[in-house]
Amino acid sequence: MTKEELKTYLEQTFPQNKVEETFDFPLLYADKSELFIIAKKLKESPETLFDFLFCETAVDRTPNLEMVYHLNSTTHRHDMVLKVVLEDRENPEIHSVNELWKAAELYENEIYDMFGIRFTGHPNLRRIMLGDEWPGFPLRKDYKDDINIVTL
Amino acid sequence: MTLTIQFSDITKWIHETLNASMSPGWALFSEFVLAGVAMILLVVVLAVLFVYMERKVAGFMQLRLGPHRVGPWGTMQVFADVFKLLLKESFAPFTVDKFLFNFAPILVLAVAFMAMAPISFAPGLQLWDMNIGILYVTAVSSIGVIGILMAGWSSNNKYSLLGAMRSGAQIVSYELSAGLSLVAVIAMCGSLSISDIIASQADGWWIFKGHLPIMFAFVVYVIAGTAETNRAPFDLAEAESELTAGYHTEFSGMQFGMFYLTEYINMAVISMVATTVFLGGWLPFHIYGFDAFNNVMNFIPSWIWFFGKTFFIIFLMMWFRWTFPRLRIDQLLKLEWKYLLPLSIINVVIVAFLVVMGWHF
Amino acid sequence: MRALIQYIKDVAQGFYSLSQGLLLTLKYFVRPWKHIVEQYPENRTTTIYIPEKFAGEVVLPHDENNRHKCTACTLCEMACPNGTIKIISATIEGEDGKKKKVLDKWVYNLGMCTMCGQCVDACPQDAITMKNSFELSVYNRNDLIKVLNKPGSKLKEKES
Amino acid sequence: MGAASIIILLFCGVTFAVLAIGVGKFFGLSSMNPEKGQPYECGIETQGVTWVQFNVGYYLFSLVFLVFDVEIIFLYPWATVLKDLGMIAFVEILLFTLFLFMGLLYAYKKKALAWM
Amino acid sequence: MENLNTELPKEMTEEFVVNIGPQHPSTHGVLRLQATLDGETIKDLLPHLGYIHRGIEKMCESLGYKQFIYLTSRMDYLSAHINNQACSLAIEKGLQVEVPARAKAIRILMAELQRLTSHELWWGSCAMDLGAVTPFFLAFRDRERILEIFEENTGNRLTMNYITPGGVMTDINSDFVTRLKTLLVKIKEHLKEYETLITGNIIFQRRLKGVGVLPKELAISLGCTGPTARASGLSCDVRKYYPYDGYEKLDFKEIVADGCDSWSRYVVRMEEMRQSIHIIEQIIDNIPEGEYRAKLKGIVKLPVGEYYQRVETARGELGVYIVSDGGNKPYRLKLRAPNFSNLGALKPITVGSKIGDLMASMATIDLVIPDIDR
Repeated sequence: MTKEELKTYLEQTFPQNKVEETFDFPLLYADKSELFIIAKKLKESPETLFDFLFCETAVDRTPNLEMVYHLNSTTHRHDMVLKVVLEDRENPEIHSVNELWKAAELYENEIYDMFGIRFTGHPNLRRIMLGDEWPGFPLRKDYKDDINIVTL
Repeated sequence: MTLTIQFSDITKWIHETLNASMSPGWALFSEFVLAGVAMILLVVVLAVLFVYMERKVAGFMQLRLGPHRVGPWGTMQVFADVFKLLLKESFAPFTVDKFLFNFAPILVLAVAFMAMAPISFAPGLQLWDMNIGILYVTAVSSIGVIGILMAGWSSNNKYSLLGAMRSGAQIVSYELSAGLSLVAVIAMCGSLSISDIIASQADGWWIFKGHLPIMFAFVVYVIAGTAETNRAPFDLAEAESELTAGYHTEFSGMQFGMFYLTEYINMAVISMVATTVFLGGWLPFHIYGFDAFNNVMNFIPSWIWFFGKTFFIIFLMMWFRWTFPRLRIDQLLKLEWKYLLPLSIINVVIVAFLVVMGWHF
Repeated sequence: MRALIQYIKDVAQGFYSLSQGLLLTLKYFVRPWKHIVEQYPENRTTTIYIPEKFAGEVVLPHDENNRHKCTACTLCEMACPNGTIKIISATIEGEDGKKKKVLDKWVYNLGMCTMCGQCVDACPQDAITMKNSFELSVYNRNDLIKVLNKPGSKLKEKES
Repeated sequence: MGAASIIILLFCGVTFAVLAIGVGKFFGLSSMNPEKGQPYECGIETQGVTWVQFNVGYYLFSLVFLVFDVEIIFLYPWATVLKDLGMIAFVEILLFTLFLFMGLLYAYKKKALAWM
Repeated sequence: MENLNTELPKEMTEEFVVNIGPQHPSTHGVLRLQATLDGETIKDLLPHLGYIHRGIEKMCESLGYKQFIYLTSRMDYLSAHINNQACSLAIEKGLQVEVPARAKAIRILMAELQRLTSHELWWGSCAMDLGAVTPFFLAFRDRERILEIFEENTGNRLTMNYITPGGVMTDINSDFVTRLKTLLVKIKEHLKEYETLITGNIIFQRRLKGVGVLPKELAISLGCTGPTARASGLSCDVRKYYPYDGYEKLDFKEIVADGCDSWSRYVVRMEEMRQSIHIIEQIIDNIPEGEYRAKLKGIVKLPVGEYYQRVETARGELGVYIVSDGGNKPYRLKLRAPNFSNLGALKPITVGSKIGDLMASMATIDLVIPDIDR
C-alpha cells in the first residue's frame, strides 16, 4: 500500500484513534492501554502484515513522553509509525511488544536505560548501557549532569 | 664422508683426554657435565633459530618483512625477546595452586629435554643408542600433556581450564595415529633402535623407496605431530580468538618463556623423529647410479643433512600454521577418530602384508 | 560402497583445497622483495607520500609580509563542533580614527580537533586551511594548544 | 653414554628451567596489587568457582585413548619381529586389528566419540 | 550404555560462567558476552553493552545540523561515509534541497568504496577469528589502497566527514578516476586469491557451514538487516527498496542466500564485494560535471516535523530519525544502528553450540561495537 492508501486504511480500521502523517510515513496514535492489541492487529491482519519492527524509540516531549514504533512489512513493503503518549512522567509504564517483535527486547532495554520507561512483560529489563547505578535517565530533556556531560 | 671429521672421533678424543688427565670417576662426571651443557646449548640454539625462522616465515607469507630492525636482518630480535622475558615480572594470581603452577613449566621443559636422549644427530653423536629408541621418544613426549594439564588446571582460570581440557583430549588422541604411522616403518625395518632405522635407509630413505603406505604414514605423522605440539591449525589449547591464551593465560615472564621454549623443542623432537624415521636421519641424499652426484652429496657433513631435514619439516609446520584456519574442537577429534586413526590402522595392516609377503626392499 | 566413495572424495577434495591455499602462501613466501612495506622512519625525508589534501592540522597561512587574512569574525569558532578554536580579538584604532576589531590570538587546540573541516568550510575569507603535516605528537599536552597567528602579523586587506 | 643420559637430560631440563625462572624472578620487577592477583577473565571479576565438576566429554576420549594406546604398544614389539615370524604373525595381528577396528566402530556407534 | 551423553544424571556436570570480553581478541572492541558454559557448549549468552557508550544521540541534541554529522562517522567507523550520507540525506529531506548530480555520483562512489573496505576488513578479521592470520594482511593490502584514495580526496582515512548536507565537502581530485580504475583491476585479482586461500579451504567451510543458523522468521522478528538478514533469505536491501542518491538508476543485484548459516553470510558478503565493484564500474566513467555541492545557509534550520531516512551501510540498515522543533538543533535524533539489532541475533543462534562456533557466528554477523553502543 502506498502512504495515502495506508493512511485511509488506518483511518477506517481504527476510527477512534488519531491518524496523522509525518514527512515519510502515516502515523497512528494509540492509547497506552490498547497498544498491544493494536500492534498485534497491525502485525497479523493480512492487509498490513507489519512483521518488521525496524526502529523503536522514545521522544521526550516535555512534559509527556512519547513512544515511537516504526513498523515495516516485509511482504507489502510499506511502513508506518505508531505512537503512544505517556503522560505519567514520574513512573511511565507501558506494555512490552517483545512478544510480537523480538527486536523489541534490546530496543526496550535501551529505552528503559535512557528514558526510564518501564515495560511490563519484558523478559529481561535491565539498564543495558549505563549500568544499574547510573543516576537519572540521560536522554530526558531535564537531565542534568555536570560531571559526565561536557558542554561547549 | 671420508673428508669430514667424524663426530665419533671427537667424542672419543674427549673421552681419552679426560681419562688420561683424571680419575675415571671424575672423567665420567665431566663427560656428563659436558654432555649436559652441550644439550642445553643445542636446545637453546635450535630454539633461537626456530623462533627467528618462524617470524621470518610468518612475515614473508603475510607480505611483511618480519623482524629486521634489531641487528642485521633482525637476527638479534630473539635475544632482545629473551631479555625482555627475563626482565619481566613473573607473577601468579592469588588463587592459583602454587605448587602445580610453579612446577608445570619445569615439568614440560624437562620432559621435552628428555625426549632428546636417543636421537642421533650425526654418526656417533647420540647420547644413548637404546634398543627401544622410537618407543622411548613416543612415550616420553606424551608426558608433556601432564604438564599442560597441570598448568591449565592450577591457574584457576576458566580459559586455562578449557584450554587444558582441550589439549588433554587432543594430544592424547593424536598420539595414536602418530604411533601407528611409526609402526609402519618399524615393521619394514624390524627394529626400534634409532641407529638401526637409519642404517636400514642407507640404500634410500623410506619415503623415497616407493612404498605408498610409508608415504601415507609420513603425511599422517606430520599432521599428528603438528597436533601434538599444539600448533595451528590444531592450536585449540591456546586458541587466541577463543580462549585468549589457553592454558598459559596466567603465566608471565620466564615461566611463560618456558612454555614458549617447550613448544619449539617439542616441534624439534617431532621433526627429528620424522627425519630419522622417514627421511633417513643424517644420511645424505643419493640417487642410485649417479656416483658423481652421490659423492657431492657425501661431501656435505652429515649433521647438516640432519638439521637441514629437520628444518624442512619445521618449515612445513610453519607453513601450515600461517595458511590454515583453526579447526573446531569436535572437528579436530573427528579428524583423528574418523579419518586418521582408521586409515592408519588399515595402513599398518597393508604394511604388515607387504612385509610378510617380502614385497619390500 | 557409495559412502566409501564419498569418503574418499571428501578426503581428496579436502587435500586439494588445502594445497591451493598452501601454494598461495608459498608464492608470497618465495618473493619477499616484492612486498610493499613502508619503512617509516627511514623514508621520512625520501619516499614518504602524504597526499596534498591530508588533514593534519589547521593552519593560518601568512604571506611573505607576515600578513594573514583572518578578520576575527569568529564564524569558525561557531562552526567548530568541539570547541577547538578560540579567537581572541582586540580593538585598535585605525589610521582613519575608526575603532576596528582585529585578531589578537587565534588559539587552536590540536588535541580536541577531529579534522572535520567545518571551520575551513565556514571561513568566508579563506583565511585558514588544512595542512598535510604529520608527526604532530608532543610530550606535554599543553603544547597542543597553539597560537596560529605569528607575532606581529597583520590583516591582509582585500585588493578591491 | 647409556642410561645415565636420561638422568642427565632430566637434570639439564630441570636446572635450565629453574635457572631461567630464577634469573627472571631475580632481575624482574615485582609489584603486586589486589587487582593484579585476580585471574584474567577479560577484565571482569570471575563469577563462581572455576574448579567445577567438568563435562565428561573430554574424559571419554582419555578412556578410549587408554584402550587404544595399550594396543598400539603391543604393536611395537610385534612390528620388530614381523619379518621373522612371517604369516602367522600377520594373521594374528590381522585379527587383532580387526577387533581393534570393531572396538573403534563400537565406540563410534555408541557416540562415545561424538563430541558431547 | 545406549547413549553415554543423555544417560548421565544432570547433576554430574556443573555449568560455569565465563566472560568473553570486554578485553578479548575476538570481540573486536569492548563487547562483553557473559556465557554460561557446560564444558564447551554454550548454555546461555547475555551481552553487556556500554563500554564505549559516548551518548552520541545526546551530544547531537546540542550540536547544529551541520555539526553533528562528524559524530556519526564514529559510530560505525567502517561505514563512515555511509553514516554521513544518511544524516545528510535526512537533513536534505527536511530542507528540500536538490543535490547536484555530480555530488550524487561521488557519494555513491565513496559509499561503495567504503562498503568494499568494510567487507575487506571483515574478511580478514573473520578469517583471523577462525585462526588464520595471513588473510588479515592480505585484506589490509587492498583496504590500504582504498584508504589512500580516501585520504587523497577527502583528507582523512577513517572518519572522513566528507559527505555533507547539500553534496560533498570538496571536489574529487583529477586523477581520481584513473587511480580508482587501476585499483579495481587489482582488487578483482586479489578477490580470486581470497577465494583460493579461504573460501575454498575445507577447514574454513566446515567451520562455517551449518553453524549459527538464523531462520528467516527469526531474522524478521529480530529486526536483522544487511548481509546478516539477506543470508537468511530476507530481501531487505535499502538500495533496492528505498533507493536514494540515484541507486535506482544503477544495475546491481541484491544478494540473497537462503542457507541461513554462517557460510551464507560469508558468501553474501563476498558477492556484495563484487556487486560494489560492479556499481563503481558503472559510474566511474560518467561522473557528471558541475557543482559538487548545493549552497546551504550558514545555520541550517529544519521545519517542524519528523524525518526518517534509511541507508544501507556495510552491515545493514542505518536509520536516522530526526525530530525537529524548528530550531537550529535537532530536538531528538535517534540513530537506528544496524549492529544493535543484529546483536540480538547472537544469542539465539549460538546457544547450544561450541565456543568456536560463537566466534564463527560473531565473525560473520560482523559486529562493530561502537555502533552498538553509540
